[in-house]
Amino acid sequence: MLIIDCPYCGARPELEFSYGGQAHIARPQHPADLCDEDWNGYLYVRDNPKGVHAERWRHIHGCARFFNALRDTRTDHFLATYKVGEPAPKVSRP
Amino acid sequence: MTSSFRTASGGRVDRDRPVNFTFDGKAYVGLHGDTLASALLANGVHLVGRSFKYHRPRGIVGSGADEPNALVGVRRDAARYTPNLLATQVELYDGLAAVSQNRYPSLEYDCMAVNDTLLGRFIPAGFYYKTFMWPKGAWDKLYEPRIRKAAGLGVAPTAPDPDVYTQRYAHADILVIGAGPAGIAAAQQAAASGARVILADDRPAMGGSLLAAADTTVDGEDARAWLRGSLAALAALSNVTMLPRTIAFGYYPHNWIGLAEKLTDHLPYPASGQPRERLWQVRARQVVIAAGSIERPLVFPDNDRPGIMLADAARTYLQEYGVMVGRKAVIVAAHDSAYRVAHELRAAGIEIAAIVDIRSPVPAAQSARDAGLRVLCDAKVEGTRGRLRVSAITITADGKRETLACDTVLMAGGFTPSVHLFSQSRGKLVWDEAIQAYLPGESGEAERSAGACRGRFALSEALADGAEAGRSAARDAGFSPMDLPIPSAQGARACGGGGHIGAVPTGADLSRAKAFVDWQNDVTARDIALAAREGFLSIEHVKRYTTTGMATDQGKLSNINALGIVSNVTGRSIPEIGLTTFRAPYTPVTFGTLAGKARGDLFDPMRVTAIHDWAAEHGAVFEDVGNWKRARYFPRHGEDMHAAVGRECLQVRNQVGIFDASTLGKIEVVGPDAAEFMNRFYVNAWLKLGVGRCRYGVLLREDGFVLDDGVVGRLAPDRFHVTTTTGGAARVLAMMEDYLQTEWSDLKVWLTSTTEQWSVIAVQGPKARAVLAPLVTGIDLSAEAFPHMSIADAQICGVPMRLMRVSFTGELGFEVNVPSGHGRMVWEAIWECGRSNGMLAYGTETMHVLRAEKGFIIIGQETDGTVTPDDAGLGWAIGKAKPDFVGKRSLARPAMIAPDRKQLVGLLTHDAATVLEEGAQITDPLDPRAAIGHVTSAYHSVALGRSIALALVRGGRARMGHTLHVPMPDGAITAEVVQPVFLDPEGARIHV
Amino acid sequence: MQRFSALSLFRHGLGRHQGWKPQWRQASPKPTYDAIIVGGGGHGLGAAYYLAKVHGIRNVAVLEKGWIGGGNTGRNTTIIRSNYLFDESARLYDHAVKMWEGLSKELNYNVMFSQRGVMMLAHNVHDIQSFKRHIHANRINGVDNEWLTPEAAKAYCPPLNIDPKVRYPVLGAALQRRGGTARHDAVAWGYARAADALGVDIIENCEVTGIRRDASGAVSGVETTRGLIASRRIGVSAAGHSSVIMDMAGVRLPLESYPLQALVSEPVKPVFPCVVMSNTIHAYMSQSDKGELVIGAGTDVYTSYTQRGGLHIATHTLEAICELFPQFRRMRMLRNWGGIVDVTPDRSPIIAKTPVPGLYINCGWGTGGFKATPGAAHLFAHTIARDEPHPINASFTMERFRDGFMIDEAAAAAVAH
Amino acid sequence: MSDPTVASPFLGLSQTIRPLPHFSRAILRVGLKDVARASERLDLALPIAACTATGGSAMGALWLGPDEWLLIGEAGLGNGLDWMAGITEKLGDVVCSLVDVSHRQVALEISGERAEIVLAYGCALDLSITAFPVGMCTRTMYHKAEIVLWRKAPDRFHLEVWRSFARYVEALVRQAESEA
Repeated sequence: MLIIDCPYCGARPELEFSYGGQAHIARPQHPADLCDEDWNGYLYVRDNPKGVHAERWRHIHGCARFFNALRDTRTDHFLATYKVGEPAPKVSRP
Repeated sequence: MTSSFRTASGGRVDRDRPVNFTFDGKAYVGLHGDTLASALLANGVHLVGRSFKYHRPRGIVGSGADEPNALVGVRRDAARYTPNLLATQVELYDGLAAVSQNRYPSLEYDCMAVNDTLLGRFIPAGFYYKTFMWPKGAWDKLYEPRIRKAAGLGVAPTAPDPDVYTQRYAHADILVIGAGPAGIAAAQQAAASGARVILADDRPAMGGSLLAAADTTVDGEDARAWLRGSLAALAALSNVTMLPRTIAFGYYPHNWIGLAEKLTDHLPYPASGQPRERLWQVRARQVVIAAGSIERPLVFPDNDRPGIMLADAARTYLQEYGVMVGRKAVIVAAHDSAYRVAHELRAAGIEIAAIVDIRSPVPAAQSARDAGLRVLCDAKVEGTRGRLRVSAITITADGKRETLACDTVLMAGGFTPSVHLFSQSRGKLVWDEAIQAYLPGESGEAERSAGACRGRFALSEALADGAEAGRSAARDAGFSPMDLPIPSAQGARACGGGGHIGAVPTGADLSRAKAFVDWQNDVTARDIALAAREGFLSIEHVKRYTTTGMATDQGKLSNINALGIVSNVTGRSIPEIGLTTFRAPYTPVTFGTLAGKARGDLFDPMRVTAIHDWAAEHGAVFEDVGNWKRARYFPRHGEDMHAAVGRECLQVRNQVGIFDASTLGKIEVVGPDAAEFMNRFYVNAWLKLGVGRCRYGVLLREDGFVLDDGVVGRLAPDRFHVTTTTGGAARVLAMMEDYLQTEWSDLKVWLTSTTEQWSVIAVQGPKARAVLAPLVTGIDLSAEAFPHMSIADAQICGVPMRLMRVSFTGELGFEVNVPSGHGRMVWEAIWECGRSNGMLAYGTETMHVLRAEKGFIIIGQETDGTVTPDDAGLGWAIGKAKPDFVGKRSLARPAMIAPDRKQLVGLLTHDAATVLEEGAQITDPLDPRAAIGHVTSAYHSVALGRSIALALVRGGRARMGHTLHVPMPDGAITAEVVQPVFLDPEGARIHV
Repeated sequence: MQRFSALSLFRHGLGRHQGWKPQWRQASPKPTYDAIIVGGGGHGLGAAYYLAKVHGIRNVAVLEKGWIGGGNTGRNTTIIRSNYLFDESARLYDHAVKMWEGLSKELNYNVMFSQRGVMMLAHNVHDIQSFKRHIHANRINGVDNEWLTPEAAKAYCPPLNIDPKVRYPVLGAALQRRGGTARHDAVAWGYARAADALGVDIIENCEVTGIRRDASGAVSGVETTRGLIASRRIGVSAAGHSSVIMDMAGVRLPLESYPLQALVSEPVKPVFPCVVMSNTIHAYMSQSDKGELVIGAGTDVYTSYTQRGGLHIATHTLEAICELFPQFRRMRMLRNWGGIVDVTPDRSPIIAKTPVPGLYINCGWGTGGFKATPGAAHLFAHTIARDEPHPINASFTMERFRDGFMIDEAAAAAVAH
Repeated sequence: MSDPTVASPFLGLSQTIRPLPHFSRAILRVGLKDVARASERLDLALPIAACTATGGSAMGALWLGPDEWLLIGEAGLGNGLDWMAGITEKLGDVVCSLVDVSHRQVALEISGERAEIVLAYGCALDLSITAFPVGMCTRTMYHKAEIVLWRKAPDRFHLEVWRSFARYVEALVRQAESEA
């Protein structure tokens, strides 16, 4: 059970959250203009790094807000959480 | 009555409280405070089991969680049988009935011992990989059943467990795991800082090694008295929770620790309903692991006979339980702890035939000799004798071979720090050359180890180390430690590191002898050598090939010796070989404890509507849809579903029916940009939908496949009442929020779930208006004033109503939304009013038939996550002028516009009486081997007097009028492809 | 290769087993290979074996960063079945089941394939519809799968609770009798031994740290912790680490890696005769030859490479197990562990060429890779050797996502209404 | 006094667990920049601090999210239409969403010295008075059901749950009470 620091509510157990996959993938403004390859990139292709991952969480059973997090997928330790719209904070990437 | 191996005094057993118990049906008497193991030993019983593979007689080896042999079944009653319990952990209670395992017919005479005597040399480690391959297919028919029968340990329980299990979440500033000297010292310091402390220990009595501390003082006080005082003081603190009988079994990410507390297994008569065990899930700011150490056995030929046990376990039995493990003992020593054991046992009256020390020189030997003990140094161990109990040990010392008669052989191999939990926490283990052990290194979580589990073996060291750990944990948890003095111990003999790892020196041929490394799994030194010979060099491969360390003790005794032997055979150092992974749980945890309260009706939330009880009272048969219970049909007088549904359908078509649609998801979409939001989200166009009007909405995933559907009503320019499917409600709302919060934060619109605000009562049928009209106020229900697909707020039975004129049946229909606290009242009022109009209640099955007659799809039945709107015949719903909506771009991908996609069609069997099977495949008569689609829905339609079906068929709309085959095991059924509307295609019945 | 048989076991027994030789050599990397397989699990070792056996490409290395079979091969619950819905999947998995049936003989290594039957439980009306659709589709595809009533399901698996009054009663089951289990470690070792005998180098403790490409963009070799190794053909079979390896060649995948947990009970005498799966309430169980109840748990919700997950995942699974089999409530969990499963958007695998010439990928098996081991290995070897897919894996490309040709078994089975 | 026509799904009461009467409730959603204006119009300070509640006897406002409040009115307001209309009127032209959820959820009170333990049986939050002080409120989980938990006094919690989950939660808290 991860303990996740919601930017609004503070540290809460994982069971109050839903996971939202990789962060900072903006939906294209004009999808019709994209070729199939680029649309495929938006829909399906993901970083899946072994290391620091910028990802989305939603405090669905709390304040219900989406937010972003940096988590090290080698340890599952969070390095930062931040609100939607904010840039990913700089962290020393171990 | 005193058992023959009980000392006259001493120990923490209650000599005034004898306890009757049986083992394998034979009656014995123990004392209150005994474990099953100590009580058996007090009665002179060592033989308690047969080994896994060779069925060799086995005795009690240890005194705690590390016991590999003494696995027993305990039966309270027919439904309360627990296999594979450790006799060393089973607390004695009056009437306890324990049985031995894995023997036939009895412990004394076990037929399967042939595996040892005759077959042993032909069934080495991994033998089963090399044989049983002929003839093909014989493995699971012929060989495997026999192997399975021989394997396994105890017998699984055969009846449902009537016991209950409970659970609790807890938060601690500091969790201290292990209440030995280090743990207690840590808890004292942590508690003094004001932090919330939980102190957990797996044994019924806290104190760890202090419980067996003889001739030792702490702070000038007898150690055991100091222990009692310290525990009492801790228990009196309001910020300390003491959890005896509680094992910390698993260390999960972010300092989340699983504890299992035993509540009733030690009681002769647990109160009815009293939980048997409790699962604690503790989130701790800081953790102090004070898990102690485990004594190492010694690997020598025939080291597994009953009566051969760990030396410190023998001392524990004496000091804690007043039990002498034998009359005459030989101690095989690789560590100075042997001498302490010898002195204490001899003082209790056990003859020490000799201390056989494999080391040389041994400084401790001289003082032992001075005290009159016989000590042989630089010794080799050649073997032992004795069938059901050891009777002698043969050794070689000073070049002289000697057989020493004895009834007990004690192994003092040194101590291995218990680093299991530390390793589970993903801390890094570091090999310590000086004390020959893996010790905790860099932490992976907010924890620290203290005491013997990090190599601080001596009592004074452990107390000081624990105190420091308690202080630093308090500091790191944000508290200010008090300057509590550190307890100091005197008199305890130092028991440092060192000892022996791997096989003990012997003159015997280890390729012939059985020198056990893993007692329970019957893995010998020669098995491990064989694995290395066959190229299994990684310790993980050795473990898996030989199964060493994979028994129920998870290698607590065996792992380190296995490492030593691999090191020896391969010439590589232990750190080079590495270490196998320590996996949770530390000791086995009951399934029921982990499952907790989630059982029976509480296994998963059972969501019920406000009308549920009415339906139940009226004989409804329910079905599960997600978490909801929905009334499926209302049988009368022993009707089957077919008959009930036929009757319900007919009544709706001819008169009127009432249906509980409350489970439909409902979302209120409110804000100035509500219409724009709907426009972006659904395939439909919404901007021009008038207030008071409804529209059928279709929603795609971004990959273009249909996700959900539902009727949407516009209540105001800035307010929509959106409905979803029952199962899709949460999914749709979550997806809406995702887009709104992360993509379209420019939109001023908010979403509120109103699923449970409203009870939804569907009134459907030609007489629906007549039924409702007398009950409603503030609205004109006429076709002109309130046409099909209208929505309005009004009142019914004096309570607010949101009325929708919609139909999923093809009949004149209304959906009455009322606040759910009034749901049943309004339902009953409509019911009363409807009965004179021939109304009956119908369930989901009838609803399915009625909508299929009209060709309305059901998400999840006609769609399956691979269906586009066009496939489902919903292309008309798409707002063609919209530049974008969720999923639109994906609809342009090559596969989505391929000409041979599966399309929704109707099927009419040539034999009108034949109802197709849902899920049946469809083939083209020209190519019967390739399926071109499947039946999604199929029913008998009473209204049409024949069967109907909906199907997804490749290129289906181009096959109208064609005959297709539906192949079944007993032959193909022929059917004609038709439009997927069977009744009233013009919709005349709806618009009345 | 020393022949394994009852007779050889007896002969070596007379010699106290001193005569056995290593089952595979501890190979050191050569400068160049005709093909390199990255990943020493069952799929990778198998691919190397079939490259040598079927395609005559024997100058092959399998590079494993740890010890062979230490990833998902050694961490899964060993369920084998092929009753998949879509034609493409059914062909793929049934290809594997047919190979399982002869694998012990093929490898001269007892992989203990036990066709005990795999029974999948239906708990609601939607499950029944879905399972019947599977059964009909399977029949046309020649894959065995049959419908059982609750009573027949209980007869097949006596511990099953079919009380209609429980929270999610068993309404029936789909049974594939040819399904079953196998001994996971033996699969890795058996392939390793057989491949080694054909000349394949199995190189453990050799982590790939880079993929070299030449001026044309084609692969030319790999950088490893044991030095540079040249090869014009590289097959990546790295399961949860596929994204990490492919990233080295600049190939991004539609893939995410999640923790998947499993657990076993203490061993008991035979009590559970088959494999039972319940997708609806998330429980998967069989009993191993050793007697342990082997239980598959779910994935955690987040991506991770830690090979562990949360306690709540295991407790959730045991809730379901205790409801389905209430007599096991007093049994005890002995070991709980995690693996890393790589999941594609349609939960079907990729066995294909990549945009990089000479680079091939076998990944995306999610929670179900073990069952496909011999089939996937065979097809992957074919794809590498011929530089084109076998007809059976022709649909399992990376490009199917771009074009929308999904093979979405999970979507087809799991949508509730 | 509760509205007798509003059905309660709960089955009983005990020393620690008491079903609460029917309340009028609404979910108010307002963007951050309009909160002050909404508070002023409502004559009720919508709490800005996360997970806090304000309000007297007439109406309580519980912070559920940065733009989401649960308004709880007095018990016994009948169908609550007037209550809703009153709030709507007060809010006037404030850009917001106000949705009636009076019947969506029902409430239990858990009180007494065992209250914390009864809740800790299924709620993973730290419920100690320092971590979860009086006046704190939040959505969270009780076993597998979402709830809103609001501490109204050191030994008194107000628990809101969606109506269809009411019996599930009630059965669990009663078991917790019997085993605590």
